Amino acid sequence: MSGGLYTQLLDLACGAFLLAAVIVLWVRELTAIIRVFALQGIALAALAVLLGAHEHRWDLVGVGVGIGALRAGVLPYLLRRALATLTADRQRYGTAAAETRETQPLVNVAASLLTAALLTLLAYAVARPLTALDPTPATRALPVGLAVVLIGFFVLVTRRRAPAQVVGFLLLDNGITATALLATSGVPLIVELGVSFDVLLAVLVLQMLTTRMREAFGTTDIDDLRELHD
Amino acid sequence: MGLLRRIRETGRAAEPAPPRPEGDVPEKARELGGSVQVRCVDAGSCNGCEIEIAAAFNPVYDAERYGARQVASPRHADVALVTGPVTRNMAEPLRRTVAAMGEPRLVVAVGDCAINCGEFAGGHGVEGAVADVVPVDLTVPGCPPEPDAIVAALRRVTGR
Amino acid sequence: MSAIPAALATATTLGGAGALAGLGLPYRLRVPVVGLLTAGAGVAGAAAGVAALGGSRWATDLPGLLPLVGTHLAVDALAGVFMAVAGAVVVAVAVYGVGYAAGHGPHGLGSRTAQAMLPLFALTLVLVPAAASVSTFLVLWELMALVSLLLVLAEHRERASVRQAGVWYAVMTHLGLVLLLAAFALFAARAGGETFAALRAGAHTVSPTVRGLVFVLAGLAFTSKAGAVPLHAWLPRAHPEAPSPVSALMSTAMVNLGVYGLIRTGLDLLGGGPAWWWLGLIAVGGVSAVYGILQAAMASDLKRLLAYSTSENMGLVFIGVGACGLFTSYGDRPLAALALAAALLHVVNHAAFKALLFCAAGSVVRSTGLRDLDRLGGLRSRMPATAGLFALAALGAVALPPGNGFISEWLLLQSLIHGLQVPGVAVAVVLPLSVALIALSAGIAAAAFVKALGVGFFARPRSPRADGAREAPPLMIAGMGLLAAACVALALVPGLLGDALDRAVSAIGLPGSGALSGGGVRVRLTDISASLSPLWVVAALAVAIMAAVGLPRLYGRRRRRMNARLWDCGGGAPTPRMAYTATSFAEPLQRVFDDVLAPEQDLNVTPVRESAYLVERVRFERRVPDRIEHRLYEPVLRALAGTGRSARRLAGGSVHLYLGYGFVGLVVLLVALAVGW
Amino acid sequence: MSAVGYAAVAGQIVVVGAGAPLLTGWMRQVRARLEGRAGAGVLQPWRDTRKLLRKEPITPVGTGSAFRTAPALLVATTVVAAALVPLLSTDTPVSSHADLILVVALIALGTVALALAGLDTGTAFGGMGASREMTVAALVEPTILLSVFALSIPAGTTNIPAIVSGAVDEPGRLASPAGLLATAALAVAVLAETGRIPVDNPSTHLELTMIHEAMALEYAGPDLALVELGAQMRLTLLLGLLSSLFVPWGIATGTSWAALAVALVLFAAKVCLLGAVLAAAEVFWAKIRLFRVPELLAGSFLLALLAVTASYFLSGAS
Repeated sequence: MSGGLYTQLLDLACGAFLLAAVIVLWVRELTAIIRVFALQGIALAALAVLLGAHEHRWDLVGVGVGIGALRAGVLPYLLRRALATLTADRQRYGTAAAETRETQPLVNVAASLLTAALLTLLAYAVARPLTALDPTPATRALPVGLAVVLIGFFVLVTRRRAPAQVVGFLLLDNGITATALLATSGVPLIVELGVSFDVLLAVLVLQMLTTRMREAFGTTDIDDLRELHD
Repeated sequence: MGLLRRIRETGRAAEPAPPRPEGDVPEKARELGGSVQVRCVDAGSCNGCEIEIAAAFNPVYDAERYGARQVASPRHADVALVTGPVTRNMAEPLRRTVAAMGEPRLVVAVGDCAINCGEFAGGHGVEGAVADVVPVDLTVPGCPPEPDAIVAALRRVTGR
Repeated sequence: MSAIPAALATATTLGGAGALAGLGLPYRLRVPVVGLLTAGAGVAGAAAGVAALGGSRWATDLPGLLPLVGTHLAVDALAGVFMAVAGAVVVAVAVYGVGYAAGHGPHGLGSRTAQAMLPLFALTLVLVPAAASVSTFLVLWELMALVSLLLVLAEHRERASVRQAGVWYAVMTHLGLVLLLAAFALFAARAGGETFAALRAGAHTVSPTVRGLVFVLAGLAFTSKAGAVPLHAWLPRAHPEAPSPVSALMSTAMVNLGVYGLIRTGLDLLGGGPAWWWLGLIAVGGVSAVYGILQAAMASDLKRLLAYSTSENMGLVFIGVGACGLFTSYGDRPLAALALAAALLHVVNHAAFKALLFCAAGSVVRSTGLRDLDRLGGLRSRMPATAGLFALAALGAVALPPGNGFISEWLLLQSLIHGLQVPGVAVAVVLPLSVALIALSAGIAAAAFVKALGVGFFARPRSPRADGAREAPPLMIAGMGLLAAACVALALVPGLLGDALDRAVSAIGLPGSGALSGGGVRVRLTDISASLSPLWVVAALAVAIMAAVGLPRLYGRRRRRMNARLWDCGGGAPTPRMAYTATSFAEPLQRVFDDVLAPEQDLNVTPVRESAYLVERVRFERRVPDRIEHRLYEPVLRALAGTGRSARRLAGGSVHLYLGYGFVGLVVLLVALAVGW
Repeated sequence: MSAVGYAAVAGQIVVVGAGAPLLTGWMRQVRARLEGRAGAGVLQPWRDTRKLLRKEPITPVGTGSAFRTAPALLVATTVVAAALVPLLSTDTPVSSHADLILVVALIALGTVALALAGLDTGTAFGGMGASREMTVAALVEPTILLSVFALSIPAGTTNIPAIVSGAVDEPGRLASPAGLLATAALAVAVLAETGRIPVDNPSTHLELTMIHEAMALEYAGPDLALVELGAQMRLTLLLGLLSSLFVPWGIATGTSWAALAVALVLFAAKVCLLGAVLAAAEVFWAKIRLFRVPELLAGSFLLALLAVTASYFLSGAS
């Protein structure tokens, strides 16, 4: 693969990766959020495959394929299933709350988008010294990974609906994986596998928690949990 | 994606265009040259005619294909579609609406009530037929008139 | 033999004579004579500035004039810009002021004090840039502040709010003076001399910390004088309450001196500094630009709107100055020169259009007694000249072609856009944000001035007083005409200023940018080019308008225009009460920026007696307070008041107590000396 | 300058002026077909314009010169912008003046003129439209200028012909994340500037939901023809600008008549395609609430900012 084409494709994958994180902030429909998250998984997988192909490290390509299967396939599937049970519930109980939409995030959408802009700039400023150490196309894209970590964290902090929060958590993890891939040209296979299983486990736990919450309170609004504390 | 499928399945809803209606084109309408902007005025109708007018502009009858289009302001309009017997409170607004339209302008009285007050003739709130208030160029009889008839009247104005 | 000393001497003589005439002459003679002398002083000042811009320099020491230190004066091209602008504005405003004061009777601006102060104010505006030592600068600076304070208070008999504005202005301008005094004292002590030449020579021997401290202190003082956020609180109070000619001078020539001081201190005397100075300045500029114009868009008081818009424009200028310093600190001097040229051009443009805007607003206030846009309207047919001139100036203020403001903002944007070639994280993060802030401020400025013009001057009068408006007298229109001519010239042939701006930029050691030349504006640096020809744009627009008007006429059949009543939806004729007011116009923007503006709402429902359902009166009130003022100033003021109350206890009234304070003070001093400093 | 250059400028003006109603007709036709209608034909907007020009000019009592001159100014700004933007050729006598910021500002000038006209009528709807239009315009500005910023980084200038010919020579610029993000941002900004769904509904009859239409409610006859033509020309121009910036292939870069002819055909094809896509999208979208518009614009602003940073920190300078 020629250097120019590799850089171009890598940049495109990074752009799509970041864009997906931004769109998660932008849209309210939970199904759309999950779809966008799946697209981000594909971009991340492409990133890993590209890096692997460029450096002729076939284990990295394998990791990429694994990432693709997990983050664009399994996790979105699980999330969608969780959402489907929520929707079914809503139809059964006729809950007034619009469960399938992130209607009222703690920080409104316009402000979240502007915050995301600032977070991206911050990520860029922070990653600058790292990039300067070894300026390759991959390390230059490092801020993208960091920005997604920050945006993921932001989603986790400001969204009320549990499924949206799970997506925030997964964005965070995607960002970490991307940062690792870009900074060191890939973590060892075994670490990546371990992390992925952790994530899978976490999602399953969260899903179970969501189901429990719904059974107990009939909603997944995290704010209602506060009443337990009070 | 559901919408896309429905669009594909529905295809064309508009019925084939009937032959051009008989009757001469009014003198003033010749200047319009195939473009007519329509402003509807409900001067006291029972809303039956409004439903039919709405139907005339729906995809099935599709009055738009003959160059007629509904607009939001009488300033933009060439034709006032007036329905209903003109009630006392609507007589002045009707006059003002027609006065607000630039020349050349036409008034089309839609429905029996608009033509001769129909069922409401002699009612204490009724000022009179449309022609008693503003000069009328075309009439569409019927209670309510069928969308086809309204479309035909509009086609006589657009000449298409 | 340079023309500068002669011109400055003339200006001083005329200004002094004007002050004496204002004190001595009876009311009938007072106003025209003072106006004439002030205008003369303005002409002389502008001439001095133009001579300096033409390339001549002049410096002199007058040892006897101030005790101990003497007076030092020097004029270079940088000072020339500000001198010329101040002089030109003074000329126009003096002519305008004669007409303005003539109708007002011997109170307000026509009073003895005000008429004596006006020439002095004009004179200090011209002379401050000529100061070449710390003491001379501070004396002139303080004189300017005091004289302008008296002028702000000119109409104190008519409105109580004038007095409050005066208090705010007095306190803040003196806080600024204290900061400035501290900064310069520190600087002079460390640099070993108080003349600007000595400061310039000694600047590199001063430690970086002290330099930073000097810059921050002086920067606070100068940005406050320029009305930049957060030290802007005096500006939206004092500028609306001052008589309009004074507002015009304050909002152009005086705020400009804040910019002058900053350029002189930061870029010239301190000789530039590290990036953080300039990043801070850009941040202040960006916040001022957006916050100022947002408040302007919310304001329904015409003069308050203009005052906040001054805050915005000074913010833009500070972004330019900050970018200049930033680029210098990274070593890209040609780009720095471009940024500074853009900032200076904006200073000139802003002076032209803002003076005209304030004068036109003054005509409205004089004729109707109203500043509230919600009650104005319909002025375009009652005061056609004023409305036209306001529209012309507003075109400059919204930064759209073919207005003059567009050219300087274009140049500023160009310098920022090309700044990305300068390496550095800060640059890459700050420049896109500044571009976005400038763009946002330009967009909101368009909304604000559409509101001012469309609600204030168009449509129909919303109150009897607006209905009874009369056109301003010829002298006022003549004064505004001068400013309008300046606006048009700046919009059409900015190239005339090219050499002058280059000299001003090179006065602080940067290379000339050559951005403005003959036919238009051209940016040409390594790998960069962009050009703009305002004259060409205007010609093209004129031809296109003629075509757009003419071609349909050729085709149209009915040539005669018909008059028709407004479309009233068939109901009764729409009354002016149904028209959109300034408040309703600004409502969507206010809702968009709710989080920033934090408006306060009150809803009072008075039910009819003995009925829970029938309502007698509903009163809805919404205020958009200055949030920075609420959050920043009120706590400080409360704390100060608290300290004052507790300090009262210290003064018990006993002589022994007071003597004891003196004794303790002496002992502490001695102990400190003994411990050894 | 050669005759071809002058012909190109004249061609751009004529194409935008004469083609704008056709584009609108085409878009209405696409939309009508998707809705199952037959449609009025591509020529219908021209018939409308012809009729409006023949109608009686009306001056509502109480309006002034702003109301009278705004339609001409709206059209004039668009005409000047159309002469500047390299729709057909990058090598024209005016190409050295064709600054992107200037073009954006000219379009904004038209908006301001119409908003003033809306306020000049002194009716509630006119003021309402003006207020909303200026709000949207104020919020669109940062997006547009940041997109300009992003586009000018690789070219080193804001001169549109230079940007376009640079992109023709080096197609990689367009496929980069910066190029794509800037396209997306600018596309949203164009939707807002031209008052299309989801920001404004150009075919609404309900005054309370109007933005652009509300300002034009008092216009009649030839004035209305100019206002509508102006709006249509703006749409054509901005779609043309989008296509020039992001699909620049086919635009003549030299002085040959053949290249100009090819450019004309390709321009028509590109703009028709864009128009069809937009019309189809409008069938699927709904107009969003006025106070949701800032969200949309904040999103496009973010895209533009990302475009700037991306062009800088990915593969960009340094």
